Amino acid sequence: MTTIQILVSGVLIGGVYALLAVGITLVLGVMKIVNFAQGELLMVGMYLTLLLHTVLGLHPYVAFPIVVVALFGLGAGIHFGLLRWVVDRGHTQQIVLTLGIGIVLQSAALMIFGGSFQSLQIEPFRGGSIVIGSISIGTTRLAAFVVAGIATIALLFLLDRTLTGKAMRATAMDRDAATLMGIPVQRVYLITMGIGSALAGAAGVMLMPIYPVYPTVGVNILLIGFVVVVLGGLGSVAGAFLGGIIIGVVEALAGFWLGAAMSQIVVFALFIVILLVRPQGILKGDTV
Amino acid sequence: MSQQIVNRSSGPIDPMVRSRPLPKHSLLIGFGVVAIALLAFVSSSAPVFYGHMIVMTLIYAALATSWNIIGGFAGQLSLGHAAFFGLGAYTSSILFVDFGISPWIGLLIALLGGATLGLLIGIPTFRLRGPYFALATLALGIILLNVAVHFRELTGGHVGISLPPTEGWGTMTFLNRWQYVVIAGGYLLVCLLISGIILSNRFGYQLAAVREDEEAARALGVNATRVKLLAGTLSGGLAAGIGTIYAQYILFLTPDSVLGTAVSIEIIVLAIVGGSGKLYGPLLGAVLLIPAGQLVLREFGGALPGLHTLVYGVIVIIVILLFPRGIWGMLTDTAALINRRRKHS
Amino acid sequence: MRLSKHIWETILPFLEIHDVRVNYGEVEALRGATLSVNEGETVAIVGANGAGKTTLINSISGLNRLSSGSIMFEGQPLGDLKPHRLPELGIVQVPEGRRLFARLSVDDNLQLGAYHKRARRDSVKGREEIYRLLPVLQDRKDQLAGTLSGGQQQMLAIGRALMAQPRLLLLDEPSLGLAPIVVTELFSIIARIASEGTAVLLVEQNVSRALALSNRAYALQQGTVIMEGTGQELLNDPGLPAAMLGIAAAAKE
Amino acid sequence: MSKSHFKPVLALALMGTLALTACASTAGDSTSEAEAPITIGVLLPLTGPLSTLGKEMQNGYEVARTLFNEAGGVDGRQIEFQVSDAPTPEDAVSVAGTLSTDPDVTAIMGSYSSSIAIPASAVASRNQMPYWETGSVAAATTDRGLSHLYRTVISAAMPAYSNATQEFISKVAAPALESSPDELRFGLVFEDGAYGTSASDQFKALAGTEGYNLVATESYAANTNDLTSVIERLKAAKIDVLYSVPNINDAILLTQQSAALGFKPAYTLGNGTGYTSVDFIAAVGDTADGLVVADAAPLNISDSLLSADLSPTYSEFITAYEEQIGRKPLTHATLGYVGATVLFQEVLSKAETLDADGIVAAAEAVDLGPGETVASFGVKFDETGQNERAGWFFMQYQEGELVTIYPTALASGQ
Repeated sequence: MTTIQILVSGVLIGGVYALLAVGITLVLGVMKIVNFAQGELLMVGMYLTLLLHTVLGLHPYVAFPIVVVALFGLGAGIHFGLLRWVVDRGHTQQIVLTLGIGIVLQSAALMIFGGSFQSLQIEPFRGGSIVIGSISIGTTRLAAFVVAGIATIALLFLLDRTLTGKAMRATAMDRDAATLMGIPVQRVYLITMGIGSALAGAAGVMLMPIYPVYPTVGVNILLIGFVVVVLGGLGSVAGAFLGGIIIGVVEALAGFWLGAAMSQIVVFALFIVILLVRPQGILKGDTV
Repeated sequence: MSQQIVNRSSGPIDPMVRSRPLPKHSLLIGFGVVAIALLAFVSSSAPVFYGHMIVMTLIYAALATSWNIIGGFAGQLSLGHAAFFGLGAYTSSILFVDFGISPWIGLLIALLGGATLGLLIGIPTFRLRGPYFALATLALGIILLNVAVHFRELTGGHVGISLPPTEGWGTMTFLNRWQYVVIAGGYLLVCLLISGIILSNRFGYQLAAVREDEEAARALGVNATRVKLLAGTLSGGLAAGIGTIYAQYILFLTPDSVLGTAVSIEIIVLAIVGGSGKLYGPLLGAVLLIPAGQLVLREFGGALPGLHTLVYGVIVIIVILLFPRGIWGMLTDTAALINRRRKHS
Repeated sequence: MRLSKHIWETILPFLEIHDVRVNYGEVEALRGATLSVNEGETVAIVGANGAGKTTLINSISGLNRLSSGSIMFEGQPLGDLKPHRLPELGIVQVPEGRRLFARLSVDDNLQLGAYHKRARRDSVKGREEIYRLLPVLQDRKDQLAGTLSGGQQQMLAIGRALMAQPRLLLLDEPSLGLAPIVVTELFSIIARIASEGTAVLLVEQNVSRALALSNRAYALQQGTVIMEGTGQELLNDPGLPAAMLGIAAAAKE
Repeated sequence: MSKSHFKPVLALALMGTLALTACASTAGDSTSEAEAPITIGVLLPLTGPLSTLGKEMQNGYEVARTLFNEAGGVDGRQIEFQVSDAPTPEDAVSVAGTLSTDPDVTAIMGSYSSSIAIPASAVASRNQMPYWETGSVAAATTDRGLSHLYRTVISAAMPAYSNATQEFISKVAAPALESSPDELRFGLVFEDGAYGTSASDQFKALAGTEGYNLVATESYAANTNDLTSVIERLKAAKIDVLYSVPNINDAILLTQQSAALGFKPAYTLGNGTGYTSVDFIAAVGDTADGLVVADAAPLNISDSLLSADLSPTYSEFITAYEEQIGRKPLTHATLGYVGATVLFQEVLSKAETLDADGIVAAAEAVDLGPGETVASFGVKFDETGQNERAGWFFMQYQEGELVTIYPTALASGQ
């Protein structure tokens, strides 16, 4: 029974990882940029949720659309002002630029909100859990998982069924050919970065009732996000979702069997093994 | 043989290979020694803050210069360079504290350890390209950090290792700072010399060829894997050595302070801002950013927390956008432009 | 100086390329090429490997930046436009090596061909027409483009470009790597497109076929135009094989 | 082109020269008039992950300074702070170096975290600058026998620390569970940082000597975002008493997830830091009720339990703190206040000279009995500079507020 509980918890936390990883993989797949600022975008999403609650009294799930739209704008703005100039450059410059953006967002958060841990109490959900037999499912975590699933399906639908989505995939596959067909590549990038950022915002909203926010909260989650992205196959949206759940479960099981201290080592060692043995990931990067 | 072919090829490496005469290594040594002497004098009489600033600048300059061999010359974005730095710091400190082995011997063992780690990490990871390599090295750095945290009997875990403040040249521990300036400055000079020698040799051209286009380099007969492994070994060894000097200076080690991802990122930022791939780029980056960071932290740290990292981040963004070849690259470009103008007029 | 559009069209050629230079680093790929294409005309560009043909065609579609010179389309300098705006004007390129969106279906590839606003309106009807013109695609409409045979891929690449309703179609080495029987079919399709009034600028290694198809032709060598005339004139010119065999000369550079 | 090899060297030399001129302009004006203020260097982590409690401690310092200055200062001389941020060990070395060689600085106070205190105090001692530690509890801080280091707060290595825990368990916890310590199943959970490991080591040692049945020992990284596996392991071990040593965010996570997963040991004994922070209380609210927390200063005690001579009194301190900060002090603010007040009243005011030797002599002479500080413990330094009278206290969350329950003499509740 305990193992099932561990599995359930792993799957649920995996949903949050998935939500972050889907955004990373989308940007990576379409723009070929490893976005090291994705964790900070999640952090911004968390603070924004907190702010909307403390200032306007909005329930985080009510604030969801506001945060998502705001983060879309932030991501698009980051592309328009900064990333646009480096899409043609090597990945070193891109990575360092996104690192710089991350440092700026982190410092700004520290200056505005201070370094303390702030959490959000929402009465209907706090400590609330659904108990089935001896299995307990945290409602906030369940909500996060459901949102992650819906967001992934919505994104897959967008990529597969709409002209904008097809243009994103076409740009991912062959940027020059896309240009020759009249696809405005920079606008596609802008939208991609906006969606990637909005997904980080969504993850932030869903995480806020689970976990306290502080300026460097994104760093650790981002690293796990990278593991998930590589596991799922760079650029594969469905792979990122699946990878998120796998990593969530692996982390939980390793934590239970070997102790929490070892679970990080296990996760990152697994990461190296995947990189070396199957760098294309479990699903080849063909969704984007 | 391959060097000639590379020389004749028309890729972007061409101007760089052609325009560089053999570095005057003796000049570098001469001026380096004078500069170190001057800095040592300054640090012995200046307030501690400035002495500390000089030592930290030299340490980070050496670290970024060592990263440059693999990250700049060979173009392999290593995001886990703190692994070598930390390995060196822990190796000599554990040998010193637990076995009483002098840090000087510890330094040599650290060099060997770092070089070995560079080789061992390189063998599997150099097969990976672009962002994959960057992510793999990032993960390796995190694994080493977690190992240091986990194996507490050896490393003290997060509690860290506190080194005995026994003064003297034999223990590489001093009350004053000028000795550290001499040691770290001398080490930096060695790093620069090795880098300079690499750049002016066939090895340097081969690294440049691998950086610009690995497939093409292989086609031209460059053994890319071997070249990268050698660069990784040298880079790792040099980074580990500076770890020992750092440990003997700060006298206190924690996993986060020497193995943290933040350390790796700082190294890259210094090199990229200064100009990665250029001999003096990382040094320039350290000279500009480390004192700037320390000054902002001192002036505003208590009142405006976050300002010093904000300044850092903004500088990184501006340099990447405006001077993609780093500040050193921008300066040499400008100098070349002025020269050309002067010739024309 | 302001003349009506009609007058521009009557005095100025449809596409005019004037003294264009393009550099890759320190290498000059085009060194002052001048040529033109009239409305509805089929023009071939022939030359050795490395003569600058692909560079020229990529310069028209905006993928290469000019070091100097100008490219005008109906009196409008193309250098001012973002490359993705060209299909709107009616200039569409079929790039060398097809460059299909391999992991999208045939139908999706066609749909993306009609991305710009004007074409998007007629997208559904356009696809029906393409399927009629290239029936081989009809049966494979839901297949991934990457799984098609070389010839089918080339047909799809042309079909995708036609979806944008081009007035000037740029074709870069369309017959490369195709079986002779497919090449024949391909050239008949190109001829059909040209006959319907679309201007075609064709870069080809298959010199005889290309020249036979064209109204006019240019021979490029080391980035400059060395010969110009009707397709037949060039075919009969004894200097042509030398131009085509200019490989040694080009490589010496 | 070969000339370019000079440039960095010249740049370095230039930097050195700049530094030289800069120092020439800063050194020089050290006046020592009777009315001139006394400068104390404050070295705390005010940014980064340690900043929450670093700031809490700074609050305590500021209140102590305000009250002391209002009361007339040191013979009319006011106390001034030179606040320096030291978020990392590296910065601690830099800041400690600067402060300890600044001729205007009389002594350094700090530093809450052991990872800051250890390197900073080493540098200060090398420069013969008195270092007044008010927050770090790690044994290593005073173990090194540094010449100029004094620690007002308890060391985890002191017998008093373990004895208090042992006594609390046998006299309060076990009776409450209607059992005896050797029949109970103990579990230990801690964050693997410097704080968590050193505190848990002490508990393990105690468990060894007392023969506690320690059935589960779990550690985790403080920045974790899921503790399910840890909680499930503890659950599986069927423990009665949980000894828990978390940081702040993981204290929140542990409490919330334990509730969600239905893990509720009969008795939870938390160790300081995480459980006594404002953030923790704000996050978990009344979920924490019943939780017992051990820390280095008691909270919410009454004036009558302390020495009648104590000035300012406990309630005066609370009032001043509420006025200045806007809420009640927590343990780290209290510890900061106590440390600073002892330095001001007992050392600076009584020292014959305000140089290092005078301060060391005055510090060696401090002799405050129980009840003579607002944290109730006395102050007397042993040869390593450790306050051998520092105490260890147990409090319980009752209706969202921490109430001291042990030592029973101080108990204001239960």
